[in-house]
Amino acid sequence: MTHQLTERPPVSEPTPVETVAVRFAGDSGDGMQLAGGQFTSAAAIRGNDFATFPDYPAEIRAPRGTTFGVSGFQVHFAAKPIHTPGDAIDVLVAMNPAAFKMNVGDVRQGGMIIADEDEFTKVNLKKAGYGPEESPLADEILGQRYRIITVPLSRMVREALSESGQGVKEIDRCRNMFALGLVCWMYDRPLEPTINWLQSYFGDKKNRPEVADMNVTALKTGWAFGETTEAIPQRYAVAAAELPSGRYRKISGNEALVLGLVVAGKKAGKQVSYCGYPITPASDLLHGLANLKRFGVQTFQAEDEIAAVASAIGVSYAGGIGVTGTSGPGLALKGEALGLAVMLELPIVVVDVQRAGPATGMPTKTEQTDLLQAFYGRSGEAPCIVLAASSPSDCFETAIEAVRLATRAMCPAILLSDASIANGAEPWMVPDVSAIPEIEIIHPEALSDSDEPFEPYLRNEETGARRWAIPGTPGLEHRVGGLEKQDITGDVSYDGPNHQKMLALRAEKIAKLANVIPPMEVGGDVGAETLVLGWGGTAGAILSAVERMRGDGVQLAYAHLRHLNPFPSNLGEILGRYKRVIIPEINSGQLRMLIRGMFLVDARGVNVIQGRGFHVDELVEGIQNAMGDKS
Amino acid sequence: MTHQLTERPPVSEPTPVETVAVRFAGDSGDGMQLAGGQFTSAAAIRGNDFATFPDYPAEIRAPRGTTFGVSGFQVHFAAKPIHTPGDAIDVLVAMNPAAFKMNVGDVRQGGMIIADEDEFTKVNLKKAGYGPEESPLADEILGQRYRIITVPLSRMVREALSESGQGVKEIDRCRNMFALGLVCWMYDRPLEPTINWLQSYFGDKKNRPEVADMNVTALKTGWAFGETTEAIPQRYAVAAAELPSGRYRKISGNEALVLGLVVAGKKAGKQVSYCGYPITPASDLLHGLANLKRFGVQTFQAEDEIAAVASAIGVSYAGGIGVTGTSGPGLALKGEALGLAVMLELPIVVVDVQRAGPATGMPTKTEQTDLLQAFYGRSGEAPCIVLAASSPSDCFETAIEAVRLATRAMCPAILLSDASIANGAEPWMVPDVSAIPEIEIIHPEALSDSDEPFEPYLRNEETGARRWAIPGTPGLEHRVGGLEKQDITGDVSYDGPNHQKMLALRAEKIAKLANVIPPMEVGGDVGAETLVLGWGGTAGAILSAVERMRGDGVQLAYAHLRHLNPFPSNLGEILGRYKRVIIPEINSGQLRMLIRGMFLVDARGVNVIQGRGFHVDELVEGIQNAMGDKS
Amino acid sequence: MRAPDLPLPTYKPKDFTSDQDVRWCPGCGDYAVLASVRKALPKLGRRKEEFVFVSGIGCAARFPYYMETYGMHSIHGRAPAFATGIKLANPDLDVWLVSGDGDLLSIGGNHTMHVMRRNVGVRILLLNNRIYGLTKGQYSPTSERGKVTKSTPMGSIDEPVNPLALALAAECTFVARCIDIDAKTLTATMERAAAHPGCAFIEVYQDCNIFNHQAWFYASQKDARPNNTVDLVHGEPLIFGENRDKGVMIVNGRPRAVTIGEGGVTEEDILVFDETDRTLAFTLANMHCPDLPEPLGVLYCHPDRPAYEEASRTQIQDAQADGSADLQKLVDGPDTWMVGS
Amino acid sequence: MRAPDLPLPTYKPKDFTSDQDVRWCPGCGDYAVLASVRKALPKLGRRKEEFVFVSGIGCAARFPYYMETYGMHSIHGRAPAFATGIKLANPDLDVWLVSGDGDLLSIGGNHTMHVMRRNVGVRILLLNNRIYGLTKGQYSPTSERGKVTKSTPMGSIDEPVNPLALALAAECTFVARCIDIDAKTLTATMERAAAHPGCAFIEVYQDCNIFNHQAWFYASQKDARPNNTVDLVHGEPLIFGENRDKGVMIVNGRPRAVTIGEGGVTEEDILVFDETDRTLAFTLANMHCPDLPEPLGVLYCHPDRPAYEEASRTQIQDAQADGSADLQKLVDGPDTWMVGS
Ligand SMILES: Cc1ncc(C[n+]2csc(CCOP(=O)(O)OP(=O)(O)O)c2C)c(N)n1
Ligand SMILES: Cc1ncc(C[n+]2csc(CCOP(=O)(O)OP(=O)(O)O)c2C)c(N)n1
Ligand code: SF4
Ligand code: SF4
Ligand SMILES: [Mg+2]
Ligand SMILES: [Mg+2]
Repeated sequence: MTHQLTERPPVSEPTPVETVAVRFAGDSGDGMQLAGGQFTSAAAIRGNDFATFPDYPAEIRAPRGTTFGVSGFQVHFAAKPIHTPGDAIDVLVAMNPAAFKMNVGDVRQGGMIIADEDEFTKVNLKKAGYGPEESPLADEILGQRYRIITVPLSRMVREALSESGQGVKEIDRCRNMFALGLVCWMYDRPLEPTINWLQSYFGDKKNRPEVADMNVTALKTGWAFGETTEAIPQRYAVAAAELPSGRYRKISGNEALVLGLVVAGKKAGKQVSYCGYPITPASDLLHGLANLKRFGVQTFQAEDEIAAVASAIGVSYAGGIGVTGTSGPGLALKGEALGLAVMLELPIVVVDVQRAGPATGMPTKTEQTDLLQAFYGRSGEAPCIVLAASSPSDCFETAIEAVRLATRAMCPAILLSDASIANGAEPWMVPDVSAIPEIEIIHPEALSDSDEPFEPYLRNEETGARRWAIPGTPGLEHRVGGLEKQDITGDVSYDGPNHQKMLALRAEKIAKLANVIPPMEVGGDVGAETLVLGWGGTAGAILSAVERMRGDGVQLAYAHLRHLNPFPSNLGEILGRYKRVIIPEINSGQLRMLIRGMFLVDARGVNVIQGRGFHVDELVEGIQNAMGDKS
Repeated sequence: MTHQLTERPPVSEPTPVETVAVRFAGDSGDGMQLAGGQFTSAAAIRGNDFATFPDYPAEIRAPRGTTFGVSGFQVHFAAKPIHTPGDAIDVLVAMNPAAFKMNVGDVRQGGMIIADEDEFTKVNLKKAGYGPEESPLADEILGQRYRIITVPLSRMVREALSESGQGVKEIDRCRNMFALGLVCWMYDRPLEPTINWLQSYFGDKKNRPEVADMNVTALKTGWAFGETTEAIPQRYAVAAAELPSGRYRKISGNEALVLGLVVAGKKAGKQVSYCGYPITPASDLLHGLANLKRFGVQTFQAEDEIAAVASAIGVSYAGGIGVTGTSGPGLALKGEALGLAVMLELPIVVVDVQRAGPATGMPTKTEQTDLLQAFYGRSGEAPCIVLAASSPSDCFETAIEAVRLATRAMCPAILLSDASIANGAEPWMVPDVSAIPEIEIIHPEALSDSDEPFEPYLRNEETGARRWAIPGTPGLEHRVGGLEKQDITGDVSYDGPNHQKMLALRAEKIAKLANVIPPMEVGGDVGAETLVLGWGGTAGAILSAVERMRGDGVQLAYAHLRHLNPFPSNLGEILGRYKRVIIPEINSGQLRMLIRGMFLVDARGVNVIQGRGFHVDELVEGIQNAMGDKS
Repeated sequence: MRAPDLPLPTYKPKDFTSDQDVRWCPGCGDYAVLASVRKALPKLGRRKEEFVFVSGIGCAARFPYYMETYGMHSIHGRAPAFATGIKLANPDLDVWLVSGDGDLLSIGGNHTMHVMRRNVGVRILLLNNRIYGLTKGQYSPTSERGKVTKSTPMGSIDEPVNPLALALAAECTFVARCIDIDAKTLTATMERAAAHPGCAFIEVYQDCNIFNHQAWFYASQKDARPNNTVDLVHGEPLIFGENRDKGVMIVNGRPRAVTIGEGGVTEEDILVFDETDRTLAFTLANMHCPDLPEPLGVLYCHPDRPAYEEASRTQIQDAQADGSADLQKLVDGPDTWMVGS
Repeated sequence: MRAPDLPLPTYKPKDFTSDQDVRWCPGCGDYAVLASVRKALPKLGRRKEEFVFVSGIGCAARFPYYMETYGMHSIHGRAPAFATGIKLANPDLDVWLVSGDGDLLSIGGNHTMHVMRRNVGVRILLLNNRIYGLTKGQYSPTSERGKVTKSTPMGSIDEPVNPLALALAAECTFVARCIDIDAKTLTATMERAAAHPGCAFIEVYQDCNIFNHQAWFYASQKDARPNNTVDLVHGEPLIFGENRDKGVMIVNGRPRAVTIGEGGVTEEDILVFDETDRTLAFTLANMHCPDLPEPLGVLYCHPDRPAYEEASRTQIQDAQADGSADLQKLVDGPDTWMVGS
């Protein structure tokens, strides 16, 4: 099975294809995230639409060669708009047996697997749980099912870098660049962006130009191998996608959240203080914002999630924009303090980047299982604004929206993201920042001693929000606290009817936001009897599935919710129009429960809870089944 | 308005009445809870049915005479079965102007108010917020509406005890006993139980026989005043109620929980370890159990609620019965650890004595607003068993049931009580402890080294529960943790399909409990079109309201849920039988949300959230309205 | 937010008295502390609106309601975190944290420790009554071993925590102890705390009249105090006693109470107090009656460490110094490409 | 539960090795600690099934999976509370708690403090790598001031917490420090910890190969260790240095590093270590390189305070002693009355 390196004439022009999913898979230390990220950039620059799916283990750097240490990065890129990282993989790059084993099942029949044959040693096979003589590269059945291309990858990299003067360890670190070079050749992607990045990162930033050079050599060697090998007879071209015209960048969900929060602060004319405690997959919010102090952003790594939310509330009490971010278990810890924020009627933003639970669960995997926690995870009746971002780039606007709504209603806003949109990336048409509307905030002004006593719980009639008086303002001295408040004065009150009134006022001001959020839009077929309704990070998969089914002649309408509390004002009316409502979720039916309970609609679910986004295939099947169920 | 003490012939035989509600109200330091409690015992001994409602401020002992320092104790007693502490009061004892002011609104038109006229001084009137010349005792309108009896209570107590040799402060502490004596006279209740109690408590326990004597004197003086005064021309008699025959005691909800937990431990053959952190109104569980070490019960006051639940989980891991108790804000703190208990599949019991929220809210007042928190207040999907007690005495059985179900399913059970049943009392027919069924628990037995490796997540087919292997058992060494578990082996697993399977298994074993819990019983009219469905501490009020309405000819069926997760297996079928389902709750519709969402039944709510139980009147009105709504 | 141009009024205690009725039990030590605080604030050279009182939950934690300043009665145990947020958002506010021993040392122990080690410029008054007052009398982390309370009918089996020792270990830069009814020391200590740039911690021995009455009488009452406590004065020897004839010496590294003039002990042998010595402060913090007098006053002061909120502000200012932050550029990111047109 | 009649097998480290693949990074200091623990357990005179390993969350907290004993990998920061519950339910188990600096000192600081002051008989190994490993490199409460990490790109502005000082302030009765790769001291210290009746705390300097490599090299490496650390031996003077010519003296109450033979310093001047002296332990805990050598070994040991779980058990036994507890009577309560019949 070893591969002979021989000269050959350049292969013919690349064959055009519409969409491709490539997955780089190797050890955690093999630099697969880097290779995937660079390949994405190369796709982006050629004008493809794309979506990515990094999938890495919870372990930092598990012992080499083990299956639990495998790290993967999938890039779906296309000559047309796409919305998911792709179901089945067209090309798998497997840097070792463990990577092969853990990923081969996701390769489409007839798909290509590029394997580093040098790594398929007895030792490594054993580590991956194969028998010593059981190399999958020699497996006939697999060989029929897939196009397995074995490449002496490690050897070629070592040879290419034999004169670098570096040790084997350093040299082997460049294997990912060889793989990237080869795949770039296959899909006719330019190397320049990667070369530039290598030089600026290793050369300039890390001051290790020799490492940059080694990587560039490996990259080019990979490309050259493609040119010369006959094992890969074919190149492919993926033309630019027809995206709306404009200036684009690549963005992940966590990056977009960071940018959205910074912009929201500027638009509100306020300092954003992000008070967080590290937790996968939300830690990058803290990291990202900590690097943006030059925009006046403050970050505070608290001792735990409770201190994080409490200090965010303190920030908002003092007149700043308090933001905290976490993942599910951290949100559970914040429940009590969130109840206080509801009572104090202060605006804070709580980002929950959902991950697979319960408990520690599968911390690097995605899930949509915190919706009901966001609604109900507090004592007493403590409604919060709830929003969910639908894609990596959508996190930007959703973050701004969260700040806008929280400050408008003087109420905590919980923004739900999830692991797949947090780490996944897509192209994003960069907005003109100056065109984003300001967030208007009016604080009550100083009073002199002779004025009437200040009434902190007097409300704005339109919004229902109380006044946000900031410490330091003369004459507005007042006390807030978690005991029930007397309407208007904010004094402590144990009066029963007042309590019921305050509960209603706190709920109403959230309900009133429905007047200022956009009505829900419905896409798809006008006369359809079935509505597919989604929320959060499944938007792309749902859209893809619905489009595919419509392409097959099924009449379907679809809609997606960014606003969950309050719902858009027309939701009930829209639901009433359809004979069937189908709600796909990566949980066992949380939005479904809410929709059924509030609107008495017999909504059906499609629920796959496997730590990953929906595959379009399974979603199509699920929607089909759910449609059948009903009739 | 002062009252002349003159001799007069003994009044005629007491007039029989069916039900009476008496409320003792005074300063926090006035001993109203004691007077009320003793009066309850006196009613109990005469065979009345009764229900009590203590209502005290969050402050420990607010400055005398202030409205926020008023403490009240209401006793509803009757010659027939009753189920609530009563709506309107027949007799109010007001020890000072503040008590008068805060309670007069609850007295029924024509009801009696006994006021200590000596306390209606200018100073005290002002403290209570009356004008100096504005004594309500002289208010004509009030005088027409109520029968106001002014009594020189303080003066008479001081006179009666002038030779006790004690100071005024000590003497004034006996005012409550005078009031109690007078009310006992009015309702022909025996003094002996109180005298015995005073002698054993002050005399024996506190070793202050002189205090006991003073109190006895005050008590008798109160009685004698009744005999001699003409202001109260009438005595009343409340005959014994026709309760099922048996031996009865008075019991409050918190007392019953304590007893239930102790008995459950004995029935399971295990040590109960109660790990708690003080919080109103749950602290008495800790106090009560701490006093029962002689029954092998262990108590642990943890540093906070998180440590409390975590140590309870540790207890259960080590083979004990871990129990923790708290109120709403504490439950919020326990969410994360509860998620772990779900993942570890260990049985713990979490008692939540609900209070009015959100946040600190109104901590001594009641509410049913933690139901959805109990269902959803955790990250990921982490279902727990949820039960609710329906009355003070029902707490006993519900506690045993919680231990039984938790150990059967190897799953945390959340037991919801509330402030009104926790502190309220009623008569309880004492069970024969030996007749209570055992709680069967089987632990896997020791293995030798040669045996197969132990599989901690192998399940019992019938229950779906995993095996409870206890540290210390040879050969069963195993590790548990919060990362998703591999089915059967319990190893860490990041496998998607396994995750979905485990989520289902954890939910299913709770669902399976429906096979061993009693089906829901429906009372009321067989052909009724309307079902009134309740849960938790509102049972008595709902029953009273439904009975009153049925007495008025309205056809109604009613049912009450002890089991909320899982619901009784016949709930769906029952709901389907009725045209209307009405759910009264002291929240804005939490059970209603679940019922609507799960069964698509257009349930209507009756929702009064004012920090107290339903008044039967308002419930009747609410049910009537809800019935109208629908038709 | 701060308006330094506004003149500073001459305040009286009543200017700091809110319109809320005080709801503590008659005889509670909290009243005395409240009076002292109202007396101290006018001396601090700050405008009323610059003060924020923050608390957790408990009897002591009702404090903010009674102060005519900004205030937040938060949740149980988390007040240090709320206070940190307030300071981060506006370092110019003068933030006081008042709460109980249960609040700050039981559920809130961790936040207390972290606000100290970060040196957030918050002044903390820990009203230590060695009991849970508001929940009606359970033992607290400072309750003595063997204490019989509602939750420990057979006596507590925990070793009490020593708030001063803990503060010192947590790197607190200002550590002091006062007594509720000693207005003079308390006011003076508060003035020093207010001038301290970082985290200032004052433990106050507070009498809970209802559930733990007289717990501190050995230290607070006129007759007992001189023999059972020692007043700390920087640079002065640790002399105490009704007749000021007793002192504390270090013998074999451990403190010992001695009588001057007995056994050859002279005033020169007495330990001289140095408020900059953290180890010494730890030693003193661990002196307990009846063996040794309990120290009162400022145990430790280290004013040179920058306050957390200032360090945070400085980093932001430094980062902004070159004024190069361009929001559109940030949103654009390092690489963009054009589609269409 | 315990079966003391079962014979004690002769164990080897591999008997304590579970079938789970170890998932730490190559080169992680946790491996060395794991090896030492597996080596120490066979010496403790306990049957395998009596051991329970409990942890929180973090790299270090994976520890229980690798031990062929009972084990619980719990949630972040709460391991001391889980361990307390286990000990309360069954005091005869030998409970070991292994977790990281973030886990036990950041989110879990309060539980750590309370398990110590209660003196619960748990043996705690704090694997201190001065960083958050599992979440990929944020600063931890033990990170040094100015440390640049993912969450502190301009350097940390927190004062690090000193785990030993904190343990001492929290009334911990056994306080020690070891180094990951020094198997000898670690094993010996574990043996002493295992024999200690109350709470035993061992800080372990642990190298995080990926995010904070070499943080402890000044103390752990052959060439550096002799000059930068001092090994504590009860009753022996604090002598250190490659040539064992250096020592620690107390001058004006504060420790100072001196060279024997220089400036008239003789061996007699050197401080003699006394492991029962808590104040001395605090002084030593606060010695930091480069000014002073950092102490290794047992800093403080006070074996006389009863363990919490034993005190709890004793109270229950005492309460049960007269055997008078009648369940039916309890349920009946003080007063009953008959209705009907
Ligand atoms: C989360 C939560 N747990 C428990 C409580 C109940 N609680 C209120 S105050 C308090 C302790 C009060 O003691 P301390 O802090 O010493 O204050 P004191 O009343 O003695 O002044 C407790 C346990 C609560 N309010 N919130
Ligand atoms: C409630 C919660 N918050 C945050 C996290 C994320 N988290 C996991 S481990 C960890 C810190 C790890 O640091 P440390 O305890 O020092 O252990 P190390 O990895 O360095 O061994 C954090 C923040 C979590 N799992 N749970
Ligand atoms: S209970 Fe104690 S601390 Fe609370 S107000 Fe009363 S006297 Fe003060
Ligand atoms: S990240 Fe650091 S602490 Fe964690 S396993 Fe790797 S080397 Fe060890
Ligand atoms: Mg207290
Ligand atoms: Mg660490």
